[in-house]
Amino acid sequence: GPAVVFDLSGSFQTHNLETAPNETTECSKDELWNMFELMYTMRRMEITCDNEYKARNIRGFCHLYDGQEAVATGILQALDEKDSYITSYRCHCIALARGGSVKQVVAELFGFEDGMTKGKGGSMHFYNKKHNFYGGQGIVGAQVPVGAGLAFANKYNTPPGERMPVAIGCYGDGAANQGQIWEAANMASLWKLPMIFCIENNQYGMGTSIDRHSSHSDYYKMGNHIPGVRIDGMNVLAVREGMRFVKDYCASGQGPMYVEMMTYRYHGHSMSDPGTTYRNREEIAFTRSTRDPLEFVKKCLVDAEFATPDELKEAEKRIRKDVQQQVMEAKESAKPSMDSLFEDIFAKDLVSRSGSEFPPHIRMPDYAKSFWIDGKPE
Amino acid sequence: GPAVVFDLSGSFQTHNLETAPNETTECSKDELWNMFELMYTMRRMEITCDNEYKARNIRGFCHLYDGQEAVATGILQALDEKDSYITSYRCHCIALARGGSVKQVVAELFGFEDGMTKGKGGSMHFYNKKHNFYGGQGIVGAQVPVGAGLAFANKYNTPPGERMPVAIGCYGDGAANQGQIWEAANMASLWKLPMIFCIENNQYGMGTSIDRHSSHSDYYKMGNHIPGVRIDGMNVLAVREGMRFVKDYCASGQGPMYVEMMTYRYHGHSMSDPGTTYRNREEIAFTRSTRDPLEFVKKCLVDAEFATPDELKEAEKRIRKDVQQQVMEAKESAKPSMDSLFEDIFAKDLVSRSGSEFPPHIRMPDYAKSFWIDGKPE
Amino acid sequence: TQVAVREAINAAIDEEMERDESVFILGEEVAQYQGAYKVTKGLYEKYGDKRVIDTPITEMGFTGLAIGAAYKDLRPIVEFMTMNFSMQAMDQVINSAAKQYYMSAGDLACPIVFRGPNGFSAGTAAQHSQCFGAWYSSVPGLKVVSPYSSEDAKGLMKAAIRDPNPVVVLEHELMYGVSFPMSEEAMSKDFVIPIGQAKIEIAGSDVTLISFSKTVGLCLEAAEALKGEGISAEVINLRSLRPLDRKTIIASAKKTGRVVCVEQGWPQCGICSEIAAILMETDAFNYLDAPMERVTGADVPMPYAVDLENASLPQVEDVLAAVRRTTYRKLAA
Amino acid sequence: TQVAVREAINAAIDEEMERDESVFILGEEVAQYQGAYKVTKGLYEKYGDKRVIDTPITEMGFTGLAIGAAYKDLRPIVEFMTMNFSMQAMDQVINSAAKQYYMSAGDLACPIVFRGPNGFSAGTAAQHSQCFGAWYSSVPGLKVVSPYSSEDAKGLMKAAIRDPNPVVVLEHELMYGVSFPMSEEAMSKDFVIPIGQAKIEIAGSDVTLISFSKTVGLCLEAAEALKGEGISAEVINLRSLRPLDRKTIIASAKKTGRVVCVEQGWPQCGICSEIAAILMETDAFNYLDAPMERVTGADVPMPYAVDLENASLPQVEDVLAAVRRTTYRKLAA
Ligand SMILES: Cc1ncc(C[n+]2csc(CCOP(=O)(O)OP(=O)(O)O)c2C)c(N)n1
Ligand SMILES: Cc1ncc(C[n+]2csc(CCOP(=O)(O)OP(=O)(O)O)c2C)c(N)n1
Ligand SMILES: [Mg+2]
Ligand SMILES: [Mg+2]
Repeated sequence: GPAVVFDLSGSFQTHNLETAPNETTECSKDELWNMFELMYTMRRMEITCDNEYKARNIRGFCHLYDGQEAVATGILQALDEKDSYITSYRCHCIALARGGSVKQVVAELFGFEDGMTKGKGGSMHFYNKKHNFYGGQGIVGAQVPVGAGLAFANKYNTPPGERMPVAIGCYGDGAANQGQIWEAANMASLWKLPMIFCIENNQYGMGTSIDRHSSHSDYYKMGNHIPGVRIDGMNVLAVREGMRFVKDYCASGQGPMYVEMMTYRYHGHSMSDPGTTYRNREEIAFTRSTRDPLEFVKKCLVDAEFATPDELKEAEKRIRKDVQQQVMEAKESAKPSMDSLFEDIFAKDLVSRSGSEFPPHIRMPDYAKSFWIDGKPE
Repeated sequence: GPAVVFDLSGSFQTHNLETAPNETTECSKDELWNMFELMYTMRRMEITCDNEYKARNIRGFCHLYDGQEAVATGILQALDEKDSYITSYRCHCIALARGGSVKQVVAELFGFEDGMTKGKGGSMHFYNKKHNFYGGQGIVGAQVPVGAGLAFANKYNTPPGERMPVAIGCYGDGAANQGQIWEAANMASLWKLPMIFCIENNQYGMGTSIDRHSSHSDYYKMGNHIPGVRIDGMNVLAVREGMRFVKDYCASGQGPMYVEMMTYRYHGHSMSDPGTTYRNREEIAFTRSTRDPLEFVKKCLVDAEFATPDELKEAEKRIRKDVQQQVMEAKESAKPSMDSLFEDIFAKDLVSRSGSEFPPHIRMPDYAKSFWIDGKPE
Repeated sequence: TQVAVREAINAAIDEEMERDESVFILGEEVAQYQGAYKVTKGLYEKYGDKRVIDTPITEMGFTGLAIGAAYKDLRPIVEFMTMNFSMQAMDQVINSAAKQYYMSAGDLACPIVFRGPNGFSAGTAAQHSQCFGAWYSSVPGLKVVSPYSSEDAKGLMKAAIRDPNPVVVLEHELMYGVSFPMSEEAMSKDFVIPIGQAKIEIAGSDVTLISFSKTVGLCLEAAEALKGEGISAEVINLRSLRPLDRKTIIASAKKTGRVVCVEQGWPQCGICSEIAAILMETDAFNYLDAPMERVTGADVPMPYAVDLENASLPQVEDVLAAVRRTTYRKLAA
Repeated sequence: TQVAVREAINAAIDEEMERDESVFILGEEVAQYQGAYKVTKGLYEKYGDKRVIDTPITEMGFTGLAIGAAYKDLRPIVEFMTMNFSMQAMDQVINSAAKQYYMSAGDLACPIVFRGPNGFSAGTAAQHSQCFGAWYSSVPGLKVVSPYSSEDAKGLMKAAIRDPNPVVVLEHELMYGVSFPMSEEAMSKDFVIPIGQAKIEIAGSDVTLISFSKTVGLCLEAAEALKGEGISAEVINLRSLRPLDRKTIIASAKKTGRVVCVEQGWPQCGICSEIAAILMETDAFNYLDAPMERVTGADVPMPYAVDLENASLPQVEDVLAAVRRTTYRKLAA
């Protein structure tokens, strides 16, 4: 079908730039449907995680992404799989979109063998190297220099002058003042790395609002001399269009760019946080009713006559069922074997990726139960 | 005698500021003489250190400050002793000016008991709490958040609304991209700490010139939204006048400020660096002949008719002799006692400052030679 | 009275803040949110934002800042949301705090407390489960304490705050909610536990169990079980990891002749290793009837899945197995 | 041929860079200045600024950046000007590199080398003299090696670069200029020393001296002196601190019955402590004729003055004193 042109005016602010993202964007029916379906799957998956956590099937931390779906979805549409993606602990949905399935994500949270990291990682540790997804990082800020390293490798591996795959490092407003981010930005700028510093500004780092943790709250300007773009992160079309602009800039060797995504987190920070002590319920309700990224994409679909409300209801039902189905499958998965405890300490080989090298001895709490490579104590 | 007005036009650049330092400054004969004498003592002390190092009387690192004398001197004139000072390993001259003597500095470098830190610290570790001098830091960048903590304490201890003593943290152009500096700046700005972030831009971090280690080389703008001033760091009067402005801003509760001092280091980075592989001799010679801070202050003295060339020669001779004399005295000092090895691990008491608390056991390489608080092994 | 460890720590901080204007606390979420684990509950209301301070998530920066404040004789308490994040600030803790008094030959003291939950929790995986007992305890110039019970928690925290030196307090998340009886004495505002002294939780004669933090509880459980087997276990709660109470360790080893050490951290170069070395280099060696056994965390990054996690952590059976091995000869004799 | 340790490391890096395009080196002053200690001499001229990279003085940042590059199968060599500065990057080394393969269940390997001079130098005082052997060696997921001689330096460096895992190489500034004979084999481009294997520098029968890095030299000196006293010392150069070569340690302890460990680092929870624990928990214990002795750095931050510094570091006499204590009984018998 023919693409429709959508208006994006007011969706962008720029810093230190002479050009800017387009204020309109073309989108086809398929494209928009895909975005909607992905976003709705994300939403349902996260809500399911919430329930499963409350049913005590998930342990430890569990950071949900609902409210922010348009950010990852728009980014993923603008980039391709040669571009590297790294983010924080709030990573379920990116794992899903970068080669994972609901089943793999949820099975991981259940601590099962079929989990994306075989029950070893849990909520904060999803990775998919084949799909250029590098996590998943439990330490605030740490993924950003690492992301700059992904960009470094992209540059290293591209013949000079050619367009480079980019790398994006996503982090929160709370993380944004971590010094190592500045250190990475300095190197990225100095060495013209194709690196996108992407701040998902959901207004809070845990219970602290941006005005209380950041002396500079125009995050897209935090790169100082490094150019930046602020994007309406609740509008998936704006995110996609804005990120095309950003990718283009970075891929062509002009250096890194800062991006600030204006977004919102619906849930509390993690499961122990009700999320309602440091912000009031009205604020959450107001955002949900006026800026919800899913409602927005649905409205776009209807306005463009790509879908009828009934078709959308139908699709939602289908997706809900699919998510449910996959969660059921995840529950059928087995617990990881005890032997797996000894695996994956060391890699054996980068090329064949043929599994683990074992250290000669892995001490266990009870010494007698230790692992010895030749089966017996020294 | 009457003060003379000196022209400072062209000595300052500002960032994010509506006001600026005065473009003229008044200075009396006494004041200018004092600055000259301090600076010349610094110069002679550092040159002596160079010689003593070459004579193998000084070990380890030894970072000299010659070329940069106007920076510390001007700062010290603008601040008073209630203001806290912290700097990097390049700290001999500040130790001298903040309550120390040539003898104490040099004796320390000799590793003697009369040294400012009794032979425990060496070149990088001078302190003088009574005079609000806090080092001396061997780790690049680390003194800056610590400096912000000094400012924090000043604010903590001042009744709200009153003028606060300030704190200055000095660091190099090479250190300037350390992430912890940004972290400190964010907090200083958020909490309106009376903190001066002072970059002594001597153009190189070891063998790396600023364009190769910093993507942003206007260091006075590196605070982003934080105001900044660039000052001619070879002109002691400009430093003094500029720092008066900066101090006034910070002390009054408006928050921190960035300062960039344009200066130059004559010696290599430390004693193992000839300092001539990454910059050519012409550059050094040119700076010495056109921008030398001592020549400048001497010229001011003569121009203002505060001194005749002969008087200056006389004074230089006197100071040279005095430095020599103090170095001789330093050489008479004794080596620290072996018992001192066990002292100063723990403080006993903040109030009386009554010496060390001893741990029950201090293991020595030979166990039998260990320290036991009750004199015998357990 | 029964008091949870969380409340004991809270009381210690509260009392010391009340006693001394120079004490303040800073860290992520310590003020308005009352602490990620609610340890600082009520302090913000009571002392306000001058003395209870929410920081940005910048560990290296705020640690350095607190150290600077300590140089000027304020007494900061730095909360790390967990000790894992203190790794970002490691250089400041070691190089600017621990070594400072020595480097300045006694001119600059650094009266500061670094505290937070240490070691494993439940299902938080590899980056959020590290024990820093061994690392911090190896550094001269630091003091390191690690409470087990509520009395420990209160007394050691108060001692840490009053100490004119940098003190690391290694708490345990899973102990915050656990209640212990607290003596009248321990409830008082003057209750301080001297740093550097271990506590003999139970006296015994056949074997010495040594541990710190949560795993002291494991030793107590094991001791109880051993009673049934006719083995009398002495349980030592180290309380301080630096200075280590070598005297108490050695005396107990001499008395029982058999030692089992327990910790949750990785085995290599751990606290248990150090105790082995102490037993080797002192008189205690001559009294050993069997080699020391250690029970430690598995030598792997912490896995997430519950069974793997359990297998990676010392359990009572592991302690019992070690005790049985070490007492085997005697029982057989 | 006589080769200095500095040249041996340089050759190893050069050969591996030649062999594998994915190898590059970054750090402060490694390129144009040729390294603060000239270890990277000639590499910048040969490989250019794509592969020999001067970084800003931002350890946390460039360490993280190198780790990211390693995730994508490049093979970075990170030079820390000294290992002391790796403390600023500690979180990245431990949490992003060491634990990564495990956390990702084998999906993300991290083939990276962290290297630099470790431990004391001459007159560099407390902040520039720390030994990180114990800390790094305690971390599962890391490999840690520490060369003594030129052969060690070359073979271990090449092994480290080829390894698909993060490897920490602890060098020693005062060894860079020391020359050692190098065998034909060691001069070859294929010379690789397997990580995890200790080297018996001298076989002996009366006492085992165990060390790593510079203090292996001390043990060799001591062994020579002991010869004159009729004591035959076996000297073990650990080479790897993780995995530790428990087999070689245990076999030697069984053979000689007497063990003296030597390291420059602080005593508590050190490498010597770990060896004590190994001797305790294995069969070796039954063969000990005397308790293990350790000779370690003094338990103080390193002072500057030369006499104090010397007193803080193991000297030959300290090793000899420990050996004499441990062999006392035998000699007296
Ligand atoms: C170094 C470090 N410090 C503290 C934490 C605890 N922590 C986890 S997430 C978080 C808040 C982060 O907020 P933000 O960056 O805004 O991301 P968001 O959670 O909003 O996505 C904190 C303090 C951590 N994981 N790592
Ligand atoms: C964290 C850390 N990294 C590296 C070093 C080694 N080092 C000491 S000084 C220095 C250069 C600093 O340059 P700059 O900040 O410009 O100060 P300058 O020496 O010019 O005064 C370096 C790399 C260190 N001491 N600490
Ligand atoms: Mg946020
Ligand atoms: Mg410089």
